[in-house]
Amino acid sequence: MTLVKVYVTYKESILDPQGEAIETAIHGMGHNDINGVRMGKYFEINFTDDAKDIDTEIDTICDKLLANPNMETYRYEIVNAEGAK
Amino acid sequence: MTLVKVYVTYKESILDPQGEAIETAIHGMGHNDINGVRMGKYFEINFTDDAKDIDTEIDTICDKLLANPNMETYRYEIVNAEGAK
Amino acid sequence: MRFAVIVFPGSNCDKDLFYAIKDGIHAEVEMVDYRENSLDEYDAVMIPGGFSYGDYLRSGAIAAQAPIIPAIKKLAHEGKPVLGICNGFQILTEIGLLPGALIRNRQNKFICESVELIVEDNQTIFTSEYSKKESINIPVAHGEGNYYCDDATLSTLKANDQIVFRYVNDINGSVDNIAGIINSKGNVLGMMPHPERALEKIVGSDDGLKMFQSILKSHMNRVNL
Amino acid sequence: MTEPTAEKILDTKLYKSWGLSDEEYKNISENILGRLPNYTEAGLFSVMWSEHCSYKNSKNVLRKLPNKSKRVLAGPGEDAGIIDIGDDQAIVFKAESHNHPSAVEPYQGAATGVGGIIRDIFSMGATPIALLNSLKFGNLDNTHTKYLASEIVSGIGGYGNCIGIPTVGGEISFQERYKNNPVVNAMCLGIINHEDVKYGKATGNDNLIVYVGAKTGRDGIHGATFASDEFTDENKTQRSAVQVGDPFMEKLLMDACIELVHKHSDWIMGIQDMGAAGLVSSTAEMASKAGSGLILELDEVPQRETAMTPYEIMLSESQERMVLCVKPEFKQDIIDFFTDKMLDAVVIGKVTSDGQYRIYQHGELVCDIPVAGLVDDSPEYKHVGVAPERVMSQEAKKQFQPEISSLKDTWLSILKQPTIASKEYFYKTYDSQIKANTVVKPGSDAAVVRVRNTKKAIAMTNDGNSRLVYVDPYIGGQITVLEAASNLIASGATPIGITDCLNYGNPEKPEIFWEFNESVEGIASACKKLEVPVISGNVSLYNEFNDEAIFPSPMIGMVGLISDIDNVTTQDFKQSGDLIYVVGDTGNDFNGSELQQMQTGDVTGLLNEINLEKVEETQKTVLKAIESKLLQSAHDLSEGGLAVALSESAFANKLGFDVDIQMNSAKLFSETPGRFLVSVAPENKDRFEELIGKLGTYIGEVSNSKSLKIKTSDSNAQIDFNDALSNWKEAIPCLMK
Ligand SMILES: Nc1ncnc2c1ncn2[C@@H]1O[C@H](COP(=O)(O)OP(=O)(O)O)[C@@H](O)[C@H]1O
Ligand SMILES: [Mg+2]
Repeated sequence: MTLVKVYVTYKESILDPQGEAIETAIHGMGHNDINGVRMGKYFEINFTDDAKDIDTEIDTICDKLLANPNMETYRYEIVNAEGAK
Repeated sequence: MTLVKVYVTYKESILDPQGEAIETAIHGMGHNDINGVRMGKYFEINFTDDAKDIDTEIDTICDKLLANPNMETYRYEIVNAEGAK
Repeated sequence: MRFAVIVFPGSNCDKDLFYAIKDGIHAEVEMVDYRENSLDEYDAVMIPGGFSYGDYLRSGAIAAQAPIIPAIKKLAHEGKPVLGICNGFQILTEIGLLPGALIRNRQNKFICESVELIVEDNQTIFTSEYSKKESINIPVAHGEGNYYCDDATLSTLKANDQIVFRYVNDINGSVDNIAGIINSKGNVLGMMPHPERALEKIVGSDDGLKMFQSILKSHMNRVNL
Repeated sequence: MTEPTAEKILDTKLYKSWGLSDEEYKNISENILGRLPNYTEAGLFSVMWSEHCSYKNSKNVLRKLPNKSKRVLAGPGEDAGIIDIGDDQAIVFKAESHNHPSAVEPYQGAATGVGGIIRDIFSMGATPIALLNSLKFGNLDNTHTKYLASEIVSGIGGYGNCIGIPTVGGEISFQERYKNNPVVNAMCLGIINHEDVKYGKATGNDNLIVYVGAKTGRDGIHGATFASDEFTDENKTQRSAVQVGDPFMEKLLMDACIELVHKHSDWIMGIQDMGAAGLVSSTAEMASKAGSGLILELDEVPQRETAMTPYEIMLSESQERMVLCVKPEFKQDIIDFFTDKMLDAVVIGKVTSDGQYRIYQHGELVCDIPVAGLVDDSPEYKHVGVAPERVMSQEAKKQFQPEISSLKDTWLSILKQPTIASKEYFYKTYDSQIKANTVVKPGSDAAVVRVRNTKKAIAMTNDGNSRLVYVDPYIGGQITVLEAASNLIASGATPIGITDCLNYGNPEKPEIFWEFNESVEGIASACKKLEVPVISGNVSLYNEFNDEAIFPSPMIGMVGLISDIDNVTTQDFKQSGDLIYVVGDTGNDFNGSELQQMQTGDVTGLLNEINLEKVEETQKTVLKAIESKLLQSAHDLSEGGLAVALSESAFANKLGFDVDIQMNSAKLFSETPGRFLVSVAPENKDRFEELIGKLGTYIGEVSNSKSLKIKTSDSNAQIDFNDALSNWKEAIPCLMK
């Protein structure tokens, strides 16, 4: 088993209303030393042991499904099974 | 400026409908070597330079706002401004 | 004229669209399952609103992988009318038949209300029954309806008259108040507002009817040529 | 972890922490089983005998509610009640509370509340066509309440919008007592042809028990007992009873079940949703209704987690699951049918004839108890109520006498009280128009949804005025029913049925029980007078935080029939020059009113007795005027009285008014029940006045002057339309910032 962690975030030019709402809420809680909150998505994907070329596969999955290249970018880390714990 | 990256995920026992739907879609795309997808949230939070005790602050923010301890867990990394790029 | 209304798991405006065609313009219409792979028997394809796959991940993203998608693309390339409403619009952008993307509303909330639209272009097969710059009332109901595209795309859309509907007021942060756009060939239209919910005065407005009449009429004109 | 033995459960009194009393436990061991229950069995009893499942503290009170009429096809006891609407069609509706889950995880708590009530409707075979909700929050002056309000509303919208059922109405109010224990009630209404009605029964020896839908996880274990427990600071965050809703799955499940009932009714004997207390409650109730027994094989139950114990599997409250009772010859057909819809369907057991409830896991018999003991022999408690000091004192008999130093200021302030102010900020986030049948959207007295291909329409409202119930439970209860009926009447409908959610504190406290009992009696008396049966409902007790109870909060979900859709009327003034009348007499009714709350920060004092006869006559006459097409608009008068009703009627079409009421200024805010504000086109004046007779009083005209003008016997005020509108419309968005 191999664990892959994928992070998808909006491109910088894209408005992130959730991030903004959260920032307002944080300020509302009295934390005024915060300046900028962005919200993205985080995935943990498990590959079985017969997976061969995880890099290529994960790129395809991200390009086609997990991220929309019009507005998002992604990055990922491959963690092996031990590292996952 | 200090960048903090926060990852919020459902506890293992909590149903993750999005993760399940995504997994089904990935299988539908022909990637059968995947077994288990979980989806979480990812935040990038910027602290200004006058932030003092970032650890305590981020814990409060996570406990009270970003994660619901009844169903979610979180972890975070503190990255300094240079590292953020 | 035969219409196909595509049903994805989680589509929920499919029946409304079906009634709009059947009772609104009395045309032939069938519901077509997302697992089909041919649309050759149809003259037009309608992609309904709703929450295909629960809107999980990103609205329209999972539907974009469905078996029916290549058939929709084929029909679009043949120049037949393809209309995507709300989630249908989101799917059309996800599969690249229309440029740009629909992101979360500026106010970070789902909105449902009747809004005023301007018909910017009545020279399309979807809008020929409207007059130019006609103001119409059509309901919206979406959480991710904020149309986004980069500046270059926007210039192209403007230059080619591809912006078909604009909101009179900024309701969700859309670039240039865009409510609906068409492809450069003029046969694929995506819009966030729901014309299929505006067919009778009793439910608030019948301003959506002309849209379906336009599609039917344009088709008849083509067939009669 | 190994499970404690039966003896250990007895010795350590573990059952107590699950909510079973010593006596109940003794009854189970000695009378029902004749031996000690094992861990699984004790768990099943504790959840089935919780208040949430057994109504042990409330049955006795609920019997007071009338539940029959010529139209009632099914009453309390089923997943939802059914009422005939003619042409072989019927409506099915019910309401459900999700107060405790919403306090813990507001988004998911509210969302799963909506999901649960929808399942109750389609499990009868009906197609859900409308959702409503009733919400009560603390005051919007702190971040916690704002967080709860915003998440709860998002959860309700998130689920309803996704599954594609319009949320057409509801109510929201604010009061300090709900700060840590919000009230979240959801109602769903569906439509069905008589022939398609299905009941939750497991009949016929050897018929199969089929499980359909989401996999079972450890979600919400003991959710039902949890709902029957109070909150304190300590246990607030420790609960792990959080269920996550999956509206996408439920949409698939709903469409499949409805199609199954329509097309393959002969395959199935019964169908039921898994709600509170999941698998045990649904299957045991199905068996009990049919007088059968059951065998369940837990290894067959689809599981999301590993190493689940029988106790966990049986009590799990994982969402989006259904149980069917299927004839064996259709086993494969059923499985194929659901597989095609992307749903798992598996046979998990069968019906037996010996009345025993047997569960096997890994080949071992882990539970063997009589169905009747589990379901029907649950205890019933008769509590004694004691009236609290606040209603007994001499002081309570006095009527609050407001002083209005500036009519204009009072009027403007009352419009921005959160309970009065526009709730659009919230309901705009609900898709109210999907299915293209919504004729009257949120914002008028009742919501109206047409029945496609007929002239009929259904009107619905959710009403509760807990302030009035708090100051005077009996009369407050009556008013709740009358107000709901008035809302329907004002929209042109004849009330035909009620569902309720009865939300109170801990019934074991005599004063709370008294509130509960008195208010239900008040509700019952009004239902009888109006001849509207209560066909379904829900009780939520133990709504307390740190020992302080919420206000007694009965919610009435009333449904009306409009036989001709052309009769649909809204509260909005239509045209300048129309004549405005108040129908019904205005008294000095200020106790428990919005004005009292606003001026004194509290509500006190008993309510004046109600002449039900008179209210009924008023309602009937207004309905007659609507059906005779004499009214342009009709609005019932409730919180905030005439001043508020007049303003609300003016807003939607941007009209003004000019009225002269021959009463003092205070009476503009009096909340005398059973009154209406109507407008009449000048050409109908004579006919209307003849019909209405002494019940109606002419007060002025609709104008297009963009100004709201009132003259009273002791003052007069004029406010700019836009000032009034912005006070009313911006109040909540402003507080939510
Ligand atoms: N939670 C809600 N969901 C949907 N609609 C709501 C909600 N709360 C209030 N509304 C709508 O706002 C309008 C006014 O509500 P309310 O003040 O309770 O009316 P009334 O006093 O006439 O019963 C109604 O149309 C109602 O349906
Ligand atoms: Mg009303």
